[in-house]
Amino acid sequence: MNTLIAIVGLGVFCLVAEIFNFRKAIIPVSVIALLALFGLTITDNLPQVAGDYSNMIEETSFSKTFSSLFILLTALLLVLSNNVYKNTSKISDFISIKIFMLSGAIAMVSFNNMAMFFLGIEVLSIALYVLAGSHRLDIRSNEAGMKYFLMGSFASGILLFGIAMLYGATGTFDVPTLYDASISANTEYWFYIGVILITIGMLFKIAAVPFHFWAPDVYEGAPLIVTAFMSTFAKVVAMAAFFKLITILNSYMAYSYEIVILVISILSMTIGNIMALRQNSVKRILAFSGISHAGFLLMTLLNIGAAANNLLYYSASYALAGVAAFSVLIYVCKNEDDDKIDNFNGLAKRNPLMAVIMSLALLSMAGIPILSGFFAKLFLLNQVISAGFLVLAIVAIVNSMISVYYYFRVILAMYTKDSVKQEVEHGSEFYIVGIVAAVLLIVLGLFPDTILHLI
Amino acid sequence: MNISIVLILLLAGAAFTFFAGNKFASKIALLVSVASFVFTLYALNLYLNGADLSCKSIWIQNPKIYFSLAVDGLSLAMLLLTTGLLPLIILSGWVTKFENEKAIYSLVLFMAFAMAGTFLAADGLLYYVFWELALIPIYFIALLWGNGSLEERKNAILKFFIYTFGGSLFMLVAFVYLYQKAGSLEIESLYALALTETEKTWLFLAFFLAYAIKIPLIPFHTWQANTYSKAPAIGTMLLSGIMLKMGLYSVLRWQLPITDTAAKEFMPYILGVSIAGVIYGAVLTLRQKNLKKLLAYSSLSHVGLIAAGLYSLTIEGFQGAVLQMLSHGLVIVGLFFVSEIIFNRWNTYTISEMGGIRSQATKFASFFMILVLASVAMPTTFNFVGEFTILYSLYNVNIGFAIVAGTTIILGAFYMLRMYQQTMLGETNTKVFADVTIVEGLVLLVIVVLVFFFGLYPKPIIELITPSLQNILNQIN
Amino acid sequence: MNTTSLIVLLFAPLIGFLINVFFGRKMSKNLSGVVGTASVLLSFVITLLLFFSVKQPITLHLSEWFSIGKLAVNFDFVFDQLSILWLLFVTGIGTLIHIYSISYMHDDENMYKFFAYLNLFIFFMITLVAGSNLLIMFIGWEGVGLCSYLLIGFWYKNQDYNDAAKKAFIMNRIGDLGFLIGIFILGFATNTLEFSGIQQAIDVDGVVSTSGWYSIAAFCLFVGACGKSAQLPLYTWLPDAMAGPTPVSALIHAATMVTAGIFMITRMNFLFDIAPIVQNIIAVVGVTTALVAASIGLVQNDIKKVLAYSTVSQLGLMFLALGLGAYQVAVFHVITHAFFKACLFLGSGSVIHALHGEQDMRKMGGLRGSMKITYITFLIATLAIAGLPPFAGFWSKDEILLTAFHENKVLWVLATIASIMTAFYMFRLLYLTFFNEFRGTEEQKKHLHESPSLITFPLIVLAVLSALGGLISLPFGNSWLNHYLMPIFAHKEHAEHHLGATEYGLMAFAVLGALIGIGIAYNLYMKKKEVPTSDEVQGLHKVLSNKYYIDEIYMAIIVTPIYGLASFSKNFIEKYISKSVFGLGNVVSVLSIQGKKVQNGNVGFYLFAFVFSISAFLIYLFLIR
Amino acid sequence: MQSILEQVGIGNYIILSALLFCIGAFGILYRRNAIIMFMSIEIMLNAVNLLLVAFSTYHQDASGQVFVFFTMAVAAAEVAVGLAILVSIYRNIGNIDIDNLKNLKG
Amino acid sequence: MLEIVFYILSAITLGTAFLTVYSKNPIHSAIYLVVSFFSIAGHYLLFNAQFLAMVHIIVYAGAIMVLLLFTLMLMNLNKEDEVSKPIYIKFAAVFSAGILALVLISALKTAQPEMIEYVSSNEDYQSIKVLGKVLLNEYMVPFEFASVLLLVSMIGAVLISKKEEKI
Repeated sequence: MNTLIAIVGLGVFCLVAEIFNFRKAIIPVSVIALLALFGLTITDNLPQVAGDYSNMIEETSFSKTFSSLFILLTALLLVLSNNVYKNTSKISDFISIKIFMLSGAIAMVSFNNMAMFFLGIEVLSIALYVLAGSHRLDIRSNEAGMKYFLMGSFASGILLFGIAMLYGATGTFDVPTLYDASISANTEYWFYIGVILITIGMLFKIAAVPFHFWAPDVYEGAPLIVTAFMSTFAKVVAMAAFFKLITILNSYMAYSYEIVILVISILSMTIGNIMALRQNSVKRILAFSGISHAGFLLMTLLNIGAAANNLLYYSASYALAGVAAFSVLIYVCKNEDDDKIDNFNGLAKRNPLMAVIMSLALLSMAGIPILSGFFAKLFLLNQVISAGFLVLAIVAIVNSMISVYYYFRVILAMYTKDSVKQEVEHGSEFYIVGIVAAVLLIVLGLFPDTILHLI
Repeated sequence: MNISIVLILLLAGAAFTFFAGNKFASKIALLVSVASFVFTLYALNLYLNGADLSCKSIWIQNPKIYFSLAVDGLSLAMLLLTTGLLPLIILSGWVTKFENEKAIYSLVLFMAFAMAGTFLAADGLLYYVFWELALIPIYFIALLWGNGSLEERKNAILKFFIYTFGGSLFMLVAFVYLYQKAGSLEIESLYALALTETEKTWLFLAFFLAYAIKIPLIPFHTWQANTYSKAPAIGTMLLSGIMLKMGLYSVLRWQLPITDTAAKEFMPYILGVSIAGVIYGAVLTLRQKNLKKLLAYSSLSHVGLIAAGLYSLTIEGFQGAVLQMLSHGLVIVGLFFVSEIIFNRWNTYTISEMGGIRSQATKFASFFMILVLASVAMPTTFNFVGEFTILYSLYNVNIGFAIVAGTTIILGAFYMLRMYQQTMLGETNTKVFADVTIVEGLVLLVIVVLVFFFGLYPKPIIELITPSLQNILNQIN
Repeated sequence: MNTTSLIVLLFAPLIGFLINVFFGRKMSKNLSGVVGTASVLLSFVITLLLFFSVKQPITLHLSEWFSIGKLAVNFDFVFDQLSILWLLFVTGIGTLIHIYSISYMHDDENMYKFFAYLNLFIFFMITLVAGSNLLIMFIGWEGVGLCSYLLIGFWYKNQDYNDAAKKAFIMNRIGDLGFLIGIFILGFATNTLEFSGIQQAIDVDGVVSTSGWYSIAAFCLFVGACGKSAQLPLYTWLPDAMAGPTPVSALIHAATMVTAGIFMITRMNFLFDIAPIVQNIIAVVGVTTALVAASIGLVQNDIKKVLAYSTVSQLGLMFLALGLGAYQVAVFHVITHAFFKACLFLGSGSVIHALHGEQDMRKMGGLRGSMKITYITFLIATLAIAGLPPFAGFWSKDEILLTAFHENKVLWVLATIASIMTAFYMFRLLYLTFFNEFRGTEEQKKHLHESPSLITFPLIVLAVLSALGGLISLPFGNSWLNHYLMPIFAHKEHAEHHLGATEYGLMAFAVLGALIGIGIAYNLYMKKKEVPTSDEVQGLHKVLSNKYYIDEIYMAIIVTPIYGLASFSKNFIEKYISKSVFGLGNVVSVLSIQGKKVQNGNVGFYLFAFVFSISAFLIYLFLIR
Repeated sequence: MQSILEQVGIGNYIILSALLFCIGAFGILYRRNAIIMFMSIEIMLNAVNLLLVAFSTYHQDASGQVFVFFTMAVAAAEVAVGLAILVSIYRNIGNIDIDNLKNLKG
Repeated sequence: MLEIVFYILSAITLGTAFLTVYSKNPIHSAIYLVVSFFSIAGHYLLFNAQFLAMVHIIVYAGAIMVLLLFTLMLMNLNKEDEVSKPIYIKFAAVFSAGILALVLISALKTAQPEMIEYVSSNEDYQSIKVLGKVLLNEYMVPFEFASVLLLVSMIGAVLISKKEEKI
């Protein structure tokens, strides 16, 4: 609750800052505030605000840990934004909208009432629609915003319908009551329909096959920094919220539901990976890779009782790898018209450090030890096999194998192609974010225990 | 003292080499490798005096994973191979002028670190991590400093990477499954695990896939020749000299003891495959135009024999296989270095462009000849002891295997001598071929001396490895 | 004898080898020759001392080698009668040939290498002979093969020579595989590789329980012997091996190395004795080889090739003796053969030397005048090989024929035919080379000269030995050789042949046969002065000229198929495997490209997919389930 | 006062709103005019609102109706943002036909 | 009596909704949609939720529809210029929406609980007073959070529409 308040306050600060012409200070202050908040949240030292809001917001270790992760990601991405928005007059709008988005995200993992969840997801979504379409003169950005908006609203409608059905079955939006209803034998069947519809809505948000079509197009059309938000932050948030929803609504899931999740997981991994193989746009590659990672993340639902930590670990490693990758991608494509792989040609010669960061990020996503991506997959496999889904594990590793191909395409471009471009200095933000993310990837890999027992 | 010092040394050495800059990289790398070798010898000394060098601490709480390194004769022997070959390999790199030396030497050291870790790890996951970790540096070494057209190289090496990576993932699944059963991946608990026959069969196959690709056994070998020929000599040496042995070692350490009954059940088939590989590799060499490819296929043939020794499930087979691993490591490194020396002089690996070298470079020709002879297992060379033992073990299994596998001594002699004849003999070549330099000569000399020394006196090695091999065999039975 | 001297005996040639290898280039040619010769001479001297002092076998334990499973192998050597006898003529003839080589190889720039290799060869030969277990013997066995390879290909600039060297090595290796398998069988059955140990094991249980395996082992060892001693079907390398310098042919490919097979079988006589089937095989292979090689020898024109085929043929006779269980007879023939064949080769070397490398007999002739010593020594050796009394060859060959006559008449007939042929082609060689007028160029004629004394000295020594060598085992009464070798064959009683009318008749018949052969040769090449041509030969002659097309047959049924297999593997199997493994990757890749069409950018389509999926979910979860 | 549910029954309302929802979905699928698609989305949201109110009455619980307020807020917010995007598209390409938005694909 | 009203209202709701979707002229669509909204407000009144009905009219008919209409006018879309779609697309739309409806309704049908008799407790749960209390006590946080939502959409709309000015 306090985290939420603090973040909304920060958002408002950003808006106000413009009025007082503190534009330059917006990002540094926000980042510092977010980092402070991160520390306070994760160590549980946030001063208490009077009043009892526990019926709307719950503060569990799950919500705290994930909130911290989101705050950290936002902070990193905001540092990246600094360079992007340096010369625009709308900086306060952009930053505040991102911070509000963060507040939506936090609402999504710490809700104790479906209303809060719904508002949270809408804040997140609407902010993303706006951001996706924020290059108002670029038709591709408009198109991305429009596509995302149309499909997202549709999905919201379905989600909402599902919430209504839950309400119909139980007469309440209160999470504990819903949980009681979900494990009670004589809950009305509407409840189950509601769960399915909510599931579909959330599958859309995490871009799982077959609800994934929007993702590549929107990722490609959106401005790079927004794509970074969508592919790292938003995906992780959606997945965490989905996970929380399922723990509340369907923790003893029926066999048929498990099958559905299983099939979607397999489809997402496979189709995501296969589609990524032949893409030329790095954003699209990352989009499809994100789809396949959504498939991996979905595996956590199959052994939901023991998976929260694995989910956290996977989310963190995936998101950090994404942040690292995007820091390099933005760096590389800053002055380019597109984001083709060709832009990476010869990066290793032009800027070895950036190339190494990108390589680490991609290797982590591919699941190569000792980077955290490997352990993330390992823990998932462990969990999936212990739940008895050996087939899924095998599909997962076959997919890991395929994924190596396209991740390495980028690496190959960096290391083997000759560059035609001159190196231009773009500022230190990229280095900071890239190095921090890459180091975190390695540290998390070397010491998985650091975050593996937070929940 | 525990054995992790060697690992730390290598890792720190890699970092240090990288930050030392291009000017000093090669020297520092050599220094580090020699130091690690000395440490290994020291560790060996301690081990022989009964010291416990293993090291174990918890790494991940849940799932329960230990950072656990164990030392026995077998792993020490493999560690010796790694750290012993490393200075030679690095020294051989001195001959070539690399672009960005700090990077390649630190990658080499890093790879040695990972390989040494593979040989020492006593926890399944730790082992797997090292196993995979070794892939990354060799990928970059081969990619960035390799030879041949970039397009082809890229594809060949990527195939290699995906192929071996994919194979090992099945091993990962096997490990995860084992973890579910045992609650720990420590090697003792895995050994102690009671599994059903079916489980063992599947686990065996999963391990086999990983190892068969890495070793490689036919028909999983298609990555090998291309990768060897595309990688720079230093990478090829690492690959063929040490990395192949990772697969073979793992068969012994992990696969056979854990999946004992399945191993027995599959033994004849796998022996068949391995021995078929012996002949297939040998036959293929006859049509190779590229010296490195030829050596790659000869390596295929040899490791087939080693694998056959391992899967014979006899103590003789194990002993022979380990001996042959060591000797093959030495000799193949030497042979690849020879090919590199020719390449440095004449910028070609094509056999038909060679010939007539012997009259120009006597010392070089002699070293080459000795390596060729060692490779065809002349008695008094190290390889003979290994090959003899393996064939003997195969005879213990079935005389047919021994005879068919034994054709390697005929075919091996055929292709190696043919290769020697085509590359070295004949009318003096019109191109000038300078004899070996001091560095080159030193590397070759060390190899040759070792080959003869252990050929005549393999006893210390046999005594070092036999107890641990006997343990493994007891575990299997 | 003390251990030190034994070690010196063993390692003197190795030291010589090392000196020549490391310092040879800096030493003068003569010095390296002297070093090489001295080291062998040293061994010879010690062997002589041994010969006169040793009554009981001495064993020498150097160190342990390795132990595998239950099998322990050590560097152990045994000096008993058999090995000392062999050492004696190996080092003895070796010394002579070293001396000979100092002069013969004097013009070669790599003379130090030559002596290094020769020394190495002697070292390995000593190892082979003196080793006290099969594996040490195998070291020597492979080692001499290696030296043979190095020396055949000594003039490595000529790729044909290299081919010949390679062929020798490979064919030996085929035999070696047999040898190895034999070692495995024996090692597995008896848990030891020591000769004495194997013998004990066989004495204990051999005949009864595992004799089947012992027979197989014996056969495998025999295969090894075939490779080394150039028996059918593995003999074709030996004629080609004449590419090496002539002293090499004399030393390795006539006197010593090729007799290693006989040595080995003699060494393992206790094993062969319990494998009568194998013995029969040996006898048949031996006599067949003798016949085939002799018949080919009839029409060869290269002086060294004739000698090579004659060697093969003589080796065949020795194997015949072995097969008949008459080991000491075989040994006897080995020794006499070593004398006269070495003499012949060295003599031919002298001729070739004089003619500056000319080896074709059709371009020789009439050398009798200008090369007196060579001619006389050559003549003596020829008489010896042709089997005329009282020269050494007569006695040894006659004993073989005698044994054959007693055991099996068919073998005897065939062996006799072979020896008649021998007499013929040897005299053909003699006449073509030394008689009639010179057929070479004027240039050569001008430079005809007798060889220097370093060359003639060994010739004379060997000629004397060829003449008198028979003395060591005359058939009258107790022969010295049989007596000397008694401990080796101690376990079985040896039946001395009583010389009766039959035996004398046989001797006479043998002499007669030899004379017939000589007579035909005299008629053809002395009286009619025919000079053979190879251009328009017909029928059998053509088959013989082409050596029964055996090389071609081997090429067609072994080498070509292997190359074919290689091409097939490379062009088909490899590609196929590659394709099938990576084809999967291509399928995925195609799927990826096709998949892009689904991602068509049309929101409407995406929404359709969305709605369809929802419907599918609901259908599955609520209606079908 | 007598409640409507006593006479009509909750089932009818559920079906009514389901149908309304499907009409909205149909509209989204059927039309390519972005504004009509927006309207369709509004129809869908209204269907849910209706459902919520029906359930609220069914359970005699106020929270359902409170939720409707939030839904309305969301609808308003979505329309505002959607229209903003639509306007900028219109400025760029001069029409609002969704089928013209096919730059991003593959 | 109420039942009849319900059916009439339902028919109007569904019919106008359908016409909204179906009519070619966007202006007509908008008008139909307004009618539909009003009929939904009628449903709310049937539920005795007067406040909600009022809010509904104000927000939807008053705000949202005006916004939409305004945009329509702005873009001059008041004519039937939508390109005619291929028949298969129309068919697919009908088909999939039909399937969805069918499935959804049959799912809801199977989910129908046994008709428990609805008993009105006569408790006041939907008067302005109660709603206000619930909204501002229990649902205070979401209520405040909704302001964030609206703020976001406001900033967003401005962000997208506002011209970039370099600073």
